[in-house]
Amino acid sequence: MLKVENLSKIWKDFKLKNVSFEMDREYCVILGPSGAGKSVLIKCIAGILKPDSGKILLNGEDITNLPPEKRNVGYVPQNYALFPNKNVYKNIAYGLIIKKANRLEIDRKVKEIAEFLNISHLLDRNVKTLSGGEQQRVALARALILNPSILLLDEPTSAVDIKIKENIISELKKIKHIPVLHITHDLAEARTLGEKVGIFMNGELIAFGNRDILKKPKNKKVAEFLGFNIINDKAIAPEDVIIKDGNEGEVVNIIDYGKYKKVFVKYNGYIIKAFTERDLNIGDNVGLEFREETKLS
Amino acid sequence: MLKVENLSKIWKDFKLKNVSFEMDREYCVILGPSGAGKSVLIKCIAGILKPDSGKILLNGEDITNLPPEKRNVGYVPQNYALFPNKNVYKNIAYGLIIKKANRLEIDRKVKEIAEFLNISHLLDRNVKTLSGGEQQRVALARALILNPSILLLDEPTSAVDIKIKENIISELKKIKHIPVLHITHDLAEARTLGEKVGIFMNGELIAFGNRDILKKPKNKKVAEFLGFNIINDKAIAPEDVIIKDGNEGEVVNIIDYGKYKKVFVKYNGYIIKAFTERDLNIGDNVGLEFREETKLS
Amino acid sequence: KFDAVMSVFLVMIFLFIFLPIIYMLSNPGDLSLLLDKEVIDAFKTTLLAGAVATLIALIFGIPTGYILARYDFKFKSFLEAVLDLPMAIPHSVIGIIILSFIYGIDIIKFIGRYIVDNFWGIVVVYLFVGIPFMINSIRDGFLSVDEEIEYVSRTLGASKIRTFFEISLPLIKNNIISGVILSFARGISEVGAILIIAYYPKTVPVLILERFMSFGLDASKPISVGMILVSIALFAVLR
Amino acid sequence: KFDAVMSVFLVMIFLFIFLPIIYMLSNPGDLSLLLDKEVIDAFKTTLLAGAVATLIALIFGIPTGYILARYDFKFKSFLEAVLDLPMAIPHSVIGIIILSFIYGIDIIKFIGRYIVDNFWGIVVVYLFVGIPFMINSIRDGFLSVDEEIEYVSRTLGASKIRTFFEISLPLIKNNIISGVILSFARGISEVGAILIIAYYPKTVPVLILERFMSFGLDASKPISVGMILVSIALFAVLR
Repeated sequence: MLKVENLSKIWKDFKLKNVSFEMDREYCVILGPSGAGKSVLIKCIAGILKPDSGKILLNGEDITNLPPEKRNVGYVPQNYALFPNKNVYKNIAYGLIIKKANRLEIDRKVKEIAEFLNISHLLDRNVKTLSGGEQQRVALARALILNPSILLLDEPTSAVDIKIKENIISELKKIKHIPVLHITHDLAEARTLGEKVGIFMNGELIAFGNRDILKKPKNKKVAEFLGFNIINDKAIAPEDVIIKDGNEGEVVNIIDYGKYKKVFVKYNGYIIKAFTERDLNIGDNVGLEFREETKLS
Repeated sequence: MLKVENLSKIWKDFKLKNVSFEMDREYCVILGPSGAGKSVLIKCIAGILKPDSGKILLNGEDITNLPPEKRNVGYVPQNYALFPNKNVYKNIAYGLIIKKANRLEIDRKVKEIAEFLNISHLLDRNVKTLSGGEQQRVALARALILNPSILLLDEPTSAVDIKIKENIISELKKIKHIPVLHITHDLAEARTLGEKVGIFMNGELIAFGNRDILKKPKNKKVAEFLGFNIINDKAIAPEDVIIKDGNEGEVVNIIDYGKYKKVFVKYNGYIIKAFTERDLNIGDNVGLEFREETKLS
Repeated sequence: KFDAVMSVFLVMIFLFIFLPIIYMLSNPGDLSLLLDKEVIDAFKTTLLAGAVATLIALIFGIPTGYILARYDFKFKSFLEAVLDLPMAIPHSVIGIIILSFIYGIDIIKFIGRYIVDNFWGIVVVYLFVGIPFMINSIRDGFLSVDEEIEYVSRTLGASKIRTFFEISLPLIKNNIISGVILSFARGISEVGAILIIAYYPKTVPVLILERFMSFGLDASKPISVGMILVSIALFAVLR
Repeated sequence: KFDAVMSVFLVMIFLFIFLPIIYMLSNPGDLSLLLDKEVIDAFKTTLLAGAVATLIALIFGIPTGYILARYDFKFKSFLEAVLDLPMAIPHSVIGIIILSFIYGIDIIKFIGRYIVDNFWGIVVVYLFVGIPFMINSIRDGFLSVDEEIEYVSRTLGASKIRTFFEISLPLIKNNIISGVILSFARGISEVGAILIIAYYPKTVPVLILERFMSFGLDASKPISVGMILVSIALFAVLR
């Protein structure tokens, strides 16, 4: 169980303002735009940065002032940060070697975790020759081998392309026995993985709860970040806009994503985003229907 | 009209092998994976690289051996390459200043093109303070102001996030009076913008024609790159797989993209990708129906 | 704790450098010695020779740096190694090398007259020891200029030369300035090679040495302080 | 065409450096002079003093470079500027500075006995002129080590010290080697400051100067060639 209480920190250009939340043995995704300072939160929990104020409790113990090596957290930074002078095996084994585990145990555990993450064939490789997805798995294995009290993932898919991303997401889903705190700017990741979800903007955690908060934004800023259409004080998800015949709206732009098209419709002075499988052209007139609306506070 | 005949070039780790195609006053998108050497093609057409063999004709004239400054092509590189020591106005005006146009004409044309691309408010700005999307427009304006015989775009949206990408695509759609050769690794861009489409892999242009080639891949490699499911020698687009009740398939992974879910279904020993709006969980049994199949040669 | 121990080393080495310099600056001795005609002449000679050598280094350094940054060719790394050699060769050896060469090759022997114990000898030495700094600084500058910028300029109608003067050169202004300062400072520091090639006209470092040998420490202190101030001023501009 | 003109400058400056050096190496004079006892002693003195000074520079350079790379603090840029100063100050002035300091401060005056015309004086000068190269090279090394790597090591249970020795230090091996070579090479090149502080025991550059002054060019050539070979060998390792 991780409990963060009123955490504040200013670091470089980033800041955390009074962040509080609590999570159990679950998969928690904190979603926020790039450059919002989400990494500062993770670095505080890992013990890399010392918070200016506030408290961090892990499994009931106050770890706010412990150095990183005494916290037992697994940390996977955005660039993976594999040790470039060690091979894959030595990277994964590093934590156990530091803990002076015996050689047989190290060998057994490395092989076990490598199997779990499908990287058994990579163990002798130089880490510089690995692809992005492979590096990601090695970094994950290196963190998981110590059975950390929590796994901290900093934008784990930001450096890989879409196919590998889907792969990594499927690996991450397999981690069931350890609580995970995962920060990302990718909405699909939050929807797919998050059992708990937080929304982080400008240093503040402006929403936190179960996955539903992605469907029901509380205020305009959250709604905008989540890509909702905003009409007066109502937010409408693009997937809740239905394109039908009519002529209240005019199509001003279309992006063809294959399965469906994303259309931008001029409607009452707003530009409304919607998805459709219809074959439309720019300039066409269409009707709009809103299936669900959320009132913004 | 641009005609490329048997163009070959080896440069650094990249190569072009015997590339031939022909385009008119139209928007042509060449699609290929990152690192396939697509930029080499554009650089040869711009005159930055000298081809090892082959010919390039622009409006009937053989330009293969002309230096870039005599070709009248507009070139927008991937990183935009704005002149960092000049402001936005001077960047856009550069080509006309080099051509010693008179000052009034320069001023008129800069303002005209700035208006066309919605950057009139940026003219006095230092280019280092611009956002990615703004830089992109300035680079476009700088290339368009000379009324080039062809506009060459090298991955114009690779450095910006999804919202700005949609914006840039809508700007690009406005360019009607000049033929455009646009290279990208993004399928949506090709579908959205391409009047002609080419597919480029491992230095070869393996398909070229109208937009339909994206729907009907000719061979396995193209089909794989386009994200088709391949069963024996048939290719099925994920959007042509319909998920229904049944139990021939088992869901092994789900990515939630909001409007729809991308599901990976284990089916006859294959992993089939499909889209669905159903609420599925990993482990569920489903049936599959294939709406359309393309036979691979 | 670990950091504290590390910092102790830092402080010690800082003091090792800082204390002697600050002591010197605060005990400059009789500064009126700086108004001595011989001293003024030495400063004039040193700064003028430095300026001339730096100008020549600049004229050669810009094209050399450009070629090294933009082209790959056979023996390029050998060529770069040779261009760096003056930094590696001991100072007095440089004097011997230059002198041996001039007196060794019959058809250029006549040059000796303009080099040995001559203003131009100082310039040659300053150029020899300073040129690597100029070339490296300018080459690094051109390397940092994105080639795509030059390509775009060319597609917009500017020839290669035009692009060079209009785009590339203005972009490396700071590297040119640091190249100028580094090669100038390296030049006027030199004494080993100067003692061999051109004891006369005396440069400041030579004069300092001479005064020290003939009249002791106190006679050389004020001149040293003058020279330190020149160096620090140059150095301050560089940063 | 433009490139051809540029290349001419490159070739000229290359020849300006290359021809004298290659001429010297191919006309070394009477190499048996290198077996002279005084010459051998000078080489021993130079290389030993260089090695000792470099070792000291290494011991101080590693913690200093680490702190400079990893921490920001008040006056950091002033401190960095001071640490670079020995590179900017003319060679003979450095001798005057060190000597003035030792003789100026009463409580350390006794050190003079171990410095002036003494092996340790050579070491002090070599250290003074060489330390900036060591510090900069090591600092750049630590700067190039991704801090995330150190963070990960710590979350995996390694303390700060352990991480330093286990991860960071091995990663900057190449920077340490280049720091060692650069500061060693800078040290043994020095002659201006050495003439002032420790004419005896004679280092090779001093001996070259002395032989040149007393017996002329031919007497100093073979020793110069020996010294060039040492420099080039060091330099070749560096690249």
